[in-house]
This record gives sequence, C-alpha cells and structure tokens, in this order.
Amino acid sequence: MKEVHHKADEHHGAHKKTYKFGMVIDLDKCTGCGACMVACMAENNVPFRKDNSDRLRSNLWMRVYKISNGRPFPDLDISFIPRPCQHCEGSGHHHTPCVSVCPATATDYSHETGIVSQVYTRCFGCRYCMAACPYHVRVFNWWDPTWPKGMEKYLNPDVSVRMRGVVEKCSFCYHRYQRAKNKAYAEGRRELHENEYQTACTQACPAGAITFGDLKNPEHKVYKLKKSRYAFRLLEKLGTNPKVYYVSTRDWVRKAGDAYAGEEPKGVTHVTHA
Amino acid sequence: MNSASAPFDSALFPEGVKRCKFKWFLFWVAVVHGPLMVGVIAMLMCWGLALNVTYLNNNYPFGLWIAADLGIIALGAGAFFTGFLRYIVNIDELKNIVNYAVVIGVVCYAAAQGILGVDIGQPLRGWFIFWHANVHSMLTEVAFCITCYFSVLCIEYLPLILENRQLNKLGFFHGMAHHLHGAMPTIAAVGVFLSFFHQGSLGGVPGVLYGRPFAYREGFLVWPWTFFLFILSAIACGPCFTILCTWITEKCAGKRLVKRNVIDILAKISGRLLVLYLVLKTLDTVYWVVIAEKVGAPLSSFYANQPFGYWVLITELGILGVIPAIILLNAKARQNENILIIACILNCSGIFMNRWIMTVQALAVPVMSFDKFISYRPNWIEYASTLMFVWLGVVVIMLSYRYLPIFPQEKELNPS
Amino acid sequence: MKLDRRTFIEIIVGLSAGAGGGLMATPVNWKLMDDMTIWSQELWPRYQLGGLKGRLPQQGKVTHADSVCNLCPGGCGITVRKVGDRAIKIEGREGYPVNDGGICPLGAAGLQLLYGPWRIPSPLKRIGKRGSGNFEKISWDEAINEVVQKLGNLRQKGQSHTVACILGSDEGTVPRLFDRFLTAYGSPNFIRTASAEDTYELALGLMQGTTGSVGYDLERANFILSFGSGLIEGWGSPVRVIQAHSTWRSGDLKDRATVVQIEPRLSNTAAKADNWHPINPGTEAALALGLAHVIIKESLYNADFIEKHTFGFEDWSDSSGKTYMGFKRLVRTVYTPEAVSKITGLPAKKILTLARAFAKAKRPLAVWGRGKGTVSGSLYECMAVHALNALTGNINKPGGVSARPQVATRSWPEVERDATAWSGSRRPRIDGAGSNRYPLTRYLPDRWSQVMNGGKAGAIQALLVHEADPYYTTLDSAAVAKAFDAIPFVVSFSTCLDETAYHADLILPNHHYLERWEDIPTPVGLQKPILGMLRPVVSPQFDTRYAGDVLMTIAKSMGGSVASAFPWDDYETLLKETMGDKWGTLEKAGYIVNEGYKPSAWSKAFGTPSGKFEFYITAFDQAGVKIGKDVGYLPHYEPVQPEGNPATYPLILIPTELMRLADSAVGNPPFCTKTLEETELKKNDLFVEVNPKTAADYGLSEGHHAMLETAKGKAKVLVHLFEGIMPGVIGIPKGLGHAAYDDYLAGKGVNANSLIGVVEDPVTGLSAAWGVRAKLTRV
Amino acid sequence: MFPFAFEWVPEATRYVFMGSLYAVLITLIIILHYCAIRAFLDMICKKDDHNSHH
Repeated sequence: MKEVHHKADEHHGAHKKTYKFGMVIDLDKCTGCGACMVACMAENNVPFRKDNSDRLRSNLWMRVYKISNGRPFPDLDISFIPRPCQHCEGSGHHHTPCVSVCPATATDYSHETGIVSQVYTRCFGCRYCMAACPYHVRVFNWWDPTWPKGMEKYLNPDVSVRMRGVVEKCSFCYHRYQRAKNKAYAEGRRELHENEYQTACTQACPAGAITFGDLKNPEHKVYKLKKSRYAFRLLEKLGTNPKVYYVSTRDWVRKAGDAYAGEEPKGVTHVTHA
Repeated sequence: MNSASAPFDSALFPEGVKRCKFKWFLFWVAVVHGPLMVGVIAMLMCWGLALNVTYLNNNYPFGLWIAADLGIIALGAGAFFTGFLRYIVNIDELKNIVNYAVVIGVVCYAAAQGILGVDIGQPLRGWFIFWHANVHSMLTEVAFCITCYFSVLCIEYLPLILENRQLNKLGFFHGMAHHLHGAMPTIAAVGVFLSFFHQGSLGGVPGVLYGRPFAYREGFLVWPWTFFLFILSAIACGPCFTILCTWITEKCAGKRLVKRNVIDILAKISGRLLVLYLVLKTLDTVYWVVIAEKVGAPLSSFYANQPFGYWVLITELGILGVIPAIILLNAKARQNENILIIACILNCSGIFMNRWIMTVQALAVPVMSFDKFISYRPNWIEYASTLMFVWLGVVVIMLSYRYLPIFPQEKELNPS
Repeated sequence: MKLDRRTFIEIIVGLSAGAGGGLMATPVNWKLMDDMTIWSQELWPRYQLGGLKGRLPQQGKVTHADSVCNLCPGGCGITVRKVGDRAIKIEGREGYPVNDGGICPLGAAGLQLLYGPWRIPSPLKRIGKRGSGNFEKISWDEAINEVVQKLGNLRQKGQSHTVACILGSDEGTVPRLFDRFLTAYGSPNFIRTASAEDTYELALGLMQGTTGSVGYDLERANFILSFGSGLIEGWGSPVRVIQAHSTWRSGDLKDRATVVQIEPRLSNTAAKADNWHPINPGTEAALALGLAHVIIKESLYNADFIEKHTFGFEDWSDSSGKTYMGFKRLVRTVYTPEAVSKITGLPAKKILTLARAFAKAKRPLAVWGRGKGTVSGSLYECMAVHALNALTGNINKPGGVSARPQVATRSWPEVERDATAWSGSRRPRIDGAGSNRYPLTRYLPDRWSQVMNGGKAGAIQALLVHEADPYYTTLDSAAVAKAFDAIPFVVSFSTCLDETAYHADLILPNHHYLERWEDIPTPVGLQKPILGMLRPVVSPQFDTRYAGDVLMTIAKSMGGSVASAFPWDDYETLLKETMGDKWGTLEKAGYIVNEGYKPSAWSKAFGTPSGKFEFYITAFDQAGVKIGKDVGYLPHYEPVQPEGNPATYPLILIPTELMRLADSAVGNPPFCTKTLEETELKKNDLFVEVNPKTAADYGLSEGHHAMLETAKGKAKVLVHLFEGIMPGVIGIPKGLGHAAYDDYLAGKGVNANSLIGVVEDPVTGLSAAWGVRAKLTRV
Repeated sequence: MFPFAFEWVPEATRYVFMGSLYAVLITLIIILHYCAIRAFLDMICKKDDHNSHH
C-alpha cells in the first residue's frame, strides 16, 4: 500500500522541494532544565491545569524523561532524554505506526517534510494512535482546556487551540515551516535555509543540545551529527525509523535507548525509504 | 403463575406458549433498569464531563471499554456462525436456535457500538470514520464491517418482529417476513462475509501495532496472524455463548426451550474449533516469542510485572482453553448439563481474557526501557457504562422472549 | 383492490419508510450530521474551548521586541514575539552577550506572569486581618497619601530610622532610588535579600582587597571543581552557565573539559559531571583545604603567583618579630588527606587523585556557592575554595576568577540631608550589619527578624519591599512571620500577589518587567561588565506605576529636603539622565557590554593592605573584626553545626534547588510547575528524597506519607527513595509551599525555608546554614 | 468515503475496500427493497390468498 501512496504523492507534487526534517539531541549537553518543554507549551498553546502532577494525563508534547542506570549509591547515574514526537518514517512494509492505524485520516505523514501531522478537527478521539505509538508522544485531552481570564492573550494565533476529546502531539512546529515557506516563496526561493525553520524547543534550548534540520541535506548540521558513532535512536529495532536521533557518550544511556542492546557502538545505519 | 387467567397482553404472545403475569414482567424489567440507569448516568458523565471521569490515561488509551468491545463482539459471533451453519452448511436442526442466536447477536453488536460511542472522546464526530475513512486502518475495517453486519443482523431480526402474532396479521408485514425468510441464505452469506472480516480486523487492531512487540504479529497479506486467530476463537466460542444464554433463559423461564440434541451439535462444533484454535494459538505463541526476541523484547519482559505475570498465559490457554476443549470434545461430558455449562463459561471467559490481554496487557507492557510499568483498573464509571449495554440487552431479550416467536420448540417441549 | 383502513395505513407506512430510506441515500443526512457536530460544540460553554469562544485571540501583525529578563539575577536578553498588541512568546535573544538565544524555563514562561490572574490590578489596601488576603482597591492618590502620612508621622516623631527597605538587589537605578530615599528620609536600613554574593563579595574584599562581585570565566576553564554549586540548576546566570556547560561537553572526547561535583546528593550537575564525590554535607571547606594540602605538598601550585603576589602563604613575622602561621603550615599540618577523609567521608586516595588532576589541569577553576546561590554561606568555606584558585594562580586570568566592576553610569548629586536625615541615618542598622560585632557586613537579611523577635519588636515601624519576597524567601519562616506581625506598616511594590504582598498593608503595584524601562546591571557571576535595558514590550495591562515614580511622588509629597533629593520629573527622565551618553545605545541596542574588559594584571590587582592576594587576612584587624585565634586569619575549616539535637533529630535535611522550580522572589509559573517530575510533586504534596537504606531504617517506602520534623517546624511530605542521596541525608526541594499567588501555585508542598533556621557565621553574621537536623516518621 | 472527498487517493486497496463495502450495501438494499416490493405487491394483488394460508 505504501508504494501506491508514494506514487500518488509524487504525482501531486512532482516539482515540490522535499525535506526530511529531523533532530539530533546531544544528551551529553542536555541538562534536563525543561526549557524545551516550556517553550513548546508556550509556542503551541498547550493548556495547563491547577494540578498537573499526574504525568499519565499531563499534556506534554515535549517530555524530558529522567532515566537512571539503576545502580545503588554512590554509583547511580542519571541522564535526561527529551522526547518530542519521533516523526517515524516507517520502514519496509511498515508505515508510520500511528498514521496507518488512524481510522479517520486525522494523522498523516507528509512526504514533503517528513512530518507526522495531526488534524485536531478531524480526530474523534478513538486513541488508537496512542496505542500504536511506543514512545508515548501522543496525549489525549482528558479535560476541556481552560485559560484563566487574561491568559488567552498570549495564545499563538498560528496554532489552533484543541478541544477536549482529541489527541494531540508535537508537530515539529509545523506552523513555523509554513511561515518560513511562505516567506521563501515570497522572496522567490524554493528552498529554506537551515536557520529559517527551527522548532521552538531547538530555539529555546539553553544548552544547544537540540539540533534541527533536513536529515538528507549534507549541508545541514543534523546530517553530520546523526552519523556520530555515539548516535542512536529510540527503539531502533522496532523499525519505526524515527527522525529524532540522540547522541550520548555514556554506554548505559545508549543501551537504555535500546539502540543495539549489548552491541558495540558503530553508528546508526539509516533506513531509507524507497 | 395462575394459568386460569391469561395476562392482559397475552394476545401479543407467540401462539400456544405461556408467559408470566404482566406485573411480574414489569417488575423484572424495572429491576433491570436499576443498574441500567446507573449506567446511563455514567454515560452522561463521560459525555458531559469528558473522559477524565474514567481511570483511562495516556498510557492506557484503551481500557475496559475496548477490551469489552472486542469480547462482546467475539461472543456475538454465535449469530453469524449459527446462521452460517444453518443456512449455508444446511444443518437443519439449528433452525431451532438460530433465532435466538440472532437476538443475542443484535444485542452484542448494539452493545459494542454503544460502548464505542461512550469511549470516543468526540462521539458526535464518530461518523468521521466513514466520511474520512483511512482504509489502511484496521479500525476502519472494523467499523465498516460492524455497522454493515449490524444492519444485516437487524434485517435478520426484522422477520422475528414481523412474526409477532399481531403484527403478522398485517398483510404487508406478513409478506415481508415471508420474503425475508426466503432471502435469508443470501443475507446470512453477506453476514458471514462481513463477520469474518470484522472478527479478523478486530484481531488486526492489536496485531498491527508493530510499536508494541507484545501485540504485534507478522501475517498474511495485509493481515497479521491475530486476524485469523480472532476469527477462529470467535467462532469457537460464539456457539458456547449461545448455549450459555439459552441455558440462562431456560433457568429464568423455568422451562426447556431448545432440545438437547440442538445444543449438543453446537457444543460439539465449538469443541472441535476450540481445539483447532488452541493448536494454532500455541504455534503463534511460539513464533511470537521468536519475533519479539528479535526486536529486543524477551518473553520474560512481557510477564515481568504483576498483575500480568506468566499466570495470565497459563490461565488463558490452559484453564480457559484446554479444559473446556476437553469437555466439549467428550460426548459424555457434554451430555451432563452442569459440566457443559461450566465448559461454556470457561470458554467464554477465555475469549474475554484473550481480548483483555490483547488490548490492556498489550498497553501495560513497557516498550521503552525507561518506561515505567503502570497498572490500570477500570473505575465504576467504566464498569457501569459497559454493563449498561448488557442490561439493555437483557431487556431486549426479555421483550423478545415474551412477544416474539424465538424458540420454535417451546410449544412442543412445554405442552399445555 | 380494496382500499380499506388497514391497507391505507400500510401504504402510508410503506411510503414514509421508502421516503426515509431514499433520504438516507442522499448527502442531506451527512450535511445534517456535520451541522449537528458543529452546533452541539457551540451549544454549551464547556465545549467552547474552556470559554475561549468569543475571546479567541485575534490575528495581527507579527513583530518582535528585544528586552531583558528580570525574573532572576541572570539578566538574559529576550526577544518577545508579538501579534498586534499582544505578547505571545518569549524567546532568548540571539547574540545577546549573556545567553545568545538560549532561555530557561522560567524566562520562557514569563508571559504567564504578565497575563496571569495573580497580577495586582491597582493599588490595594488591606481591609481584613493581615494575611487574610482581603484587600480593597484604592486610588493611587489615596495610596500615596497613606504612605506619606505614615512615613511623615514617623519622621516627625524622630523615628525615621525605624523605616526599612528590603530589595532583591542594591545595584541599578531603582534600588539606588530606594537607598537614596532612605538617606534623605533618615534611615540606615536598606536591606538586600540573601545570596551567595553576600559572602563572596566579602571574601574577595578580604583576600583581594576589591569591591564588586565575583566573575567566573567559565567558558574558558577546562577543569571545573564545583563545591556544591548547582551549575546547571540555576547557579549564577543560569542560561550562561548551561551554555558554558555545553562548551565543556563539545569537541572530541579527549579534549573536553572535566567537571567534578562535590555534593552529598546526585543533583543534575553531579549527574552530568565527569566525577561526583558525595561528601558529608557542610564539610566542603575541609575538602578544599585537603586538596590544598596535596597541591602544596607535591608543589603543584603556581609558584610564580604564590611567591610574587600573595601574602601569608608561608609563615611570616611582623615588625615586632612575632611569627604568624602561614597558610602552608596550617594546611600541611592539619588537613592531611587522612584527616580530611575522616571529616568528609571521601577516601584519602580520591582526595589525592582529585588534587593532582585539579592542579595539573590547564585552566582549573574552583567554584563556590551552594545550589543556585540563594543562601549566604560560610565565609571561611568560601575563602578555602577561593584559596584553591589562588594556589593555581587562577586569578584574573582567562578561565579564572576575578572581581568584576559594573558598567559606569552617571552619578547623582549628593543628597542634602536635614538634621533628621543625618541623625536617622547614623543610627545603628536594625540588622546589626556594620556594627562592632559585624563590621564588614553590609546587609544581614536573615537577622533583622531575629533581632525584632529578640526583644526589639518596635525596631521596624514601616517596611517597604520592592522586587523581593522576604516573607517567603527568608530562612525560619515562622520567625519572619512573627516579625512581620510586629511591623505596623508594610508596603509592597510587587507586581504579583507574592507572599510579602499578601501580608502587606498596602500594595503599590509596579509595572511588570515587560511593561517598563529599567536598567539591569551585570548578571551574577559574569566576568565582563554588561548593562542591559528593560523596555516596555506591551503597554501596562493594569493600573500600575513605576516603583521609582511612586517613590519619588512620596518623597516630593513629604516636602523639605526629602523632596529636594529627587529633582527629576519622573523615573524615565531619571533613567535617561543617569545613563547619560549611553542612553542612545541602550535604547537602540538594548544593552552595553564592555567586550574588551580584562581584569587587572596581578601586579595591580590587589587592594589589600599588603597589596597582594592575602591568605592571611590582615584586613580583619583594620576593620576591627574580633578574631580569637591565629587560625582565624586563614581560610580554615570550622564546622557549621546544623541546628537541632542529634538525639532528637538523627537525620540531616538539606534543601535542593531545581531548575524547573523558581525559589526566589518570583512564584513558579504554571508551565514550570507542570514540568516537575512525578517524584517531586504529587497533587499538593512534595516529595523528599531519602536513600533507600535510610528509608528502610525508618520503615518508609516509596510514595508514602511521612512527617518531617525539625527544630523549626514540621510538615507532612511524601517519600521518594533515591539512590543518589547520601544515607542519613534528606533532600527537600525549595520553591514550593506558597500560600499566596493562587491555586496554580498556592498550597502545593511545603516551604523548605520554614524548616530551616539561621546559623550565623561567626565573622559575617550571615546565615551559614547549609541544612538542619531532622527526623522523619511514618504517618 | 466517496471519491469526491478530498483525501481520496486512487489506490488499489481503497478500490477493493470501498468496492466490497458498496457491494454489501447494494446487496442489502436490493434484498430489502425486493422483499418490501414483493410484500407490497402480494398485499395489493393477492391479499385474500395470503390470509387463507393461515
């Protein structure tokens, strides 16, 4: 079915410039400060509640996981793993895990950008995509979103506000891509510069741990960074083919990411899509 | 019951049968409405206050509702499978139970759709599944087949209603019922086609989740092996559920309604299918261990956290699989009504457990190494709103039993 | 065919069924369903996006405004994205010399503070009991009048010295205005809230003879030895330090900088460090001196610097021939690795390795200031750590430490004081700073409440608080609350309903930091002088005024010399005049940085009596500090005993500071609270960290409630078992336990400051407490 | 659902899937209409015959 999908897309956008946007997150630099989470919430009109302490129902598009090596004092070690949507491409006969299961085509994989979208006004809340996603990037609106009076003033008009009963997730700040693309077209350019389109978390990260760009463009920083011998992806073996790479020089962190349980680091062989 | 004076609504009863007094009937209907109303309140809370009133969360987007949905539909398989045996395989004896199988089917499928209506966060947009259908989604396949099959069931149920003693006096209704009976093999064939697909697709729902090694299965064409296992397990258990329901109805009515030989045919078929299912399921389990190991998920990781220990596997396949299979295959055991009913209960529980495992345990098993195991149990709202549809089904069955000619053998078995 | 009634009915039924069926086959029903979906979602306010329907934000022209963040002493540059006249997002300002595009979670959530419901809409006057939270709106004239009357009366009665001001800073035009007001009015009681700066400024003054704050050249250091500093947890200027941390983590593995963290708990900094050495809490000074021992013993120190530019390293004798012990002898005899190992709990071998690695590194740097640097700390500990930098000659050098001046601005005319002002401002300070007992110290922010409670209840008759929340941030909250109760007139200039404002009699709300002009002096810890400029990004959202304007109006209404001390029309005029020729750049670029700034060469760097870096502090005698013993003139280890009886309170409680939890004068915005871990806050209860071994001793398990008790108070907490904390030590996060603000923050957790008392440093009088004795019982 | 919906992609699976759906729907509709019309005709033309069956 995938091949058919592709042909259709090629047919539609024969002359479109295509990208494969992705991230490389340097876990050696990440300090777990949480600026990415807050910047994401501020950029994407993510609601908040008086009591947000239940992570199982908390609405975080970007979530920083705190992971440990599980050793006793004083050998304990801790690392942080910021986890946006992995924007899986799928590989072989597997499509993106969530896209293939959504019954109402409310989530889709863009072959122009490599971004997995979410159409809030079409989602009817069956939550099948959440079951399909092994990274827990998808969150459900268990409540009506509310903003204390006055707070609505900071809402970003580029991002729609979601209603109760729908699933939402990180979009790689797709609205920023749209703005950048419009600007480029207005200036008569077909291609975006690397720094023209950056996600809110990338921009905010005080540690510069997040790098964002076109994974297939050799001139972009991510292209080189993802080839590091310390690079890995979360749950590589499942074949979800995510576009978020991580770099850590700590062995146990790479193993926790389940990149190559027990094997020597030899870098990631990127599964390209035909 | 006082047989001297017939209940005032006796004109509506099927010909030649006895029913209890109307006030008693009304009393029992009212009793059932108690829990039903609790369920209605729960449902209204889900719709009015949003789903935060449940214990579902982002780790468990699927909970009791979806598990119950899958289970109920599997149990409802008795309808299509009995229809298949009656109209296509032509086991004539089954005409004596096929009506009731249809009623149970209608109830199950209505319940399944009702539960889904509560489960989805934006119920008013439920129709998007048809309008913006993504044909690659197993859920789309399920939704299409279930709604279509539900219409089939309704069409199969329709002649029963039309054959109500009074309605049937109207020429049009009489004719309609008559012609529908004639078309029944075709309708049953369509039903079988649809049922096979949606039972299978329901299996596909967890089976395609390749991000969840616990649920994921490779398969044939676009379908994972669970697709076929779900069909098989559903038809292996559906007849047992029909037997069970008949037995309960008989106990409530206080009389025999179906002859034992009819029950025995269903039980025998069920037992053979169950054996076949167990063999295939065992093969599937072995292969699953191998492919899961390949993606770095050893079997032990699936059963590392209570309450989802190895006992789950043993209970599902052993106690709730092998034992009923042995009973159902043994003619002597089958003859003993008590043992037969125990086997049916075990078999039906087995299917329910399997569906629970494939939905809830599939979500419970952590996938990322740093995921924490979180336990889930449904809260009263989930239970009440699920059971609401069961109670609703009970009312439908009560009404159908009282006013519609469901059991052709009733008159013969209970001569006045 | 006979058309009887029955047939008629049948035909009607048949036709309607047919019509219904036919209609179903058309798109009409789909359209109706669609309409119903939309209509039903607009039917009920609950469905209207939390009542947002109708107040959904409007589109508009997108613009960007540069300013500076004022939520912590970090002073980052920010760019605010606006749509129309709404500010919609705060981002780090690209190219700003402090943070170059980066931003911290608090800064990114700043708009929640701007538009939040905790803003104070207009001047408020307390009507109920103090602390009941009942206020009424009054006009600015009434409010100012009230202050003028109260302060006027006090001045008339000759009690001008009983007025105090508490501010978060003493630099910049606004703090200087408050200071000037007190000078003209006649009070010595300008108080700056506590921070590690208090002690570091003193240590630099004593050892180097300099004024000004400490500057660390973190970016160029390649071996960072941190004595409990939460480098990536908000220490210093947070974004800048995190960026420095990334520099250390860049490049080839073998070229990367080494970070060593000394701390009893595996903080994020410890976790990210190359080596983490947990030591007994409060023994940092001993370890520093133990390291000095090895460095000296193995002659790994910078001999050139030590010989030419330091005083008191070797034993020395004065003109009378009396011999004094030098740093070398003290360290060699007392702080052997074995002895230090016994104190700190760190194996002697590790001390040896660490000392060698530190001294042999190309550009080693020892940094001091616990956690985020929000507590003053022990003077000798600070000096001991600073001595390590001296041993490696790491003063005023690239990758080193220096005393850093501010960007110079135009000074103001001298205040013409009348008699009341003269007599009032010469009275001893209420907190005892600068007295014979504590001659060196400028402010004792933790002490004024103790003094008031200790029999001088009337010492403060009026308190003005600006950009500080002493009610919440001062140690020993119960004592502070008691002292507050004794102050008849508390005025808050706060823009948000913080703890102090909540307990004030009068609130005169200042503009929010995104609504005003104000100069922001060099961020804490930076090695080069920077002057940033806040600018109004949005127009004032409420009926607020510049604190500077309000203060000047008050002064002008008081007449006489108090009025004439403020010749400016308004605050903006004053700001422009003060900035002088720099105003143009500041207005346009938003900041001034002295890029070429280099700390003085060693030969000219030290203003001590000896003109050198002093290991032996000669300034003590000059200032009249009473130092009992010889060793008191040298950096040495003097245990700061935590409060509480070890028999009753067998455990040690230490505060922990989190990057995602603001614990100073700014309340944590909802976005930041949302990012807290599940093991930090659960519903309204906070977690304390306990080592599983300790927990087992007390029968505690994960997620269970426990009663945490110290000599200062007790609180119900949740237990989080954490292998990263030393056995016997409990960690409690700072920044929770607010009673003010509103439900998004109030009532969550416990204020750590309420459990910890003040332990005065014998020389400075500042609080040297690093923790407190505690007990933890199952409930 | 219908080829005029904007997300309609012309691909084999979709044709097979939707084709079977429409086939089922059409079969059911035909059966229903067939029975109804037959019953209607029966009622109008052979009303008495039918009554005599019972």
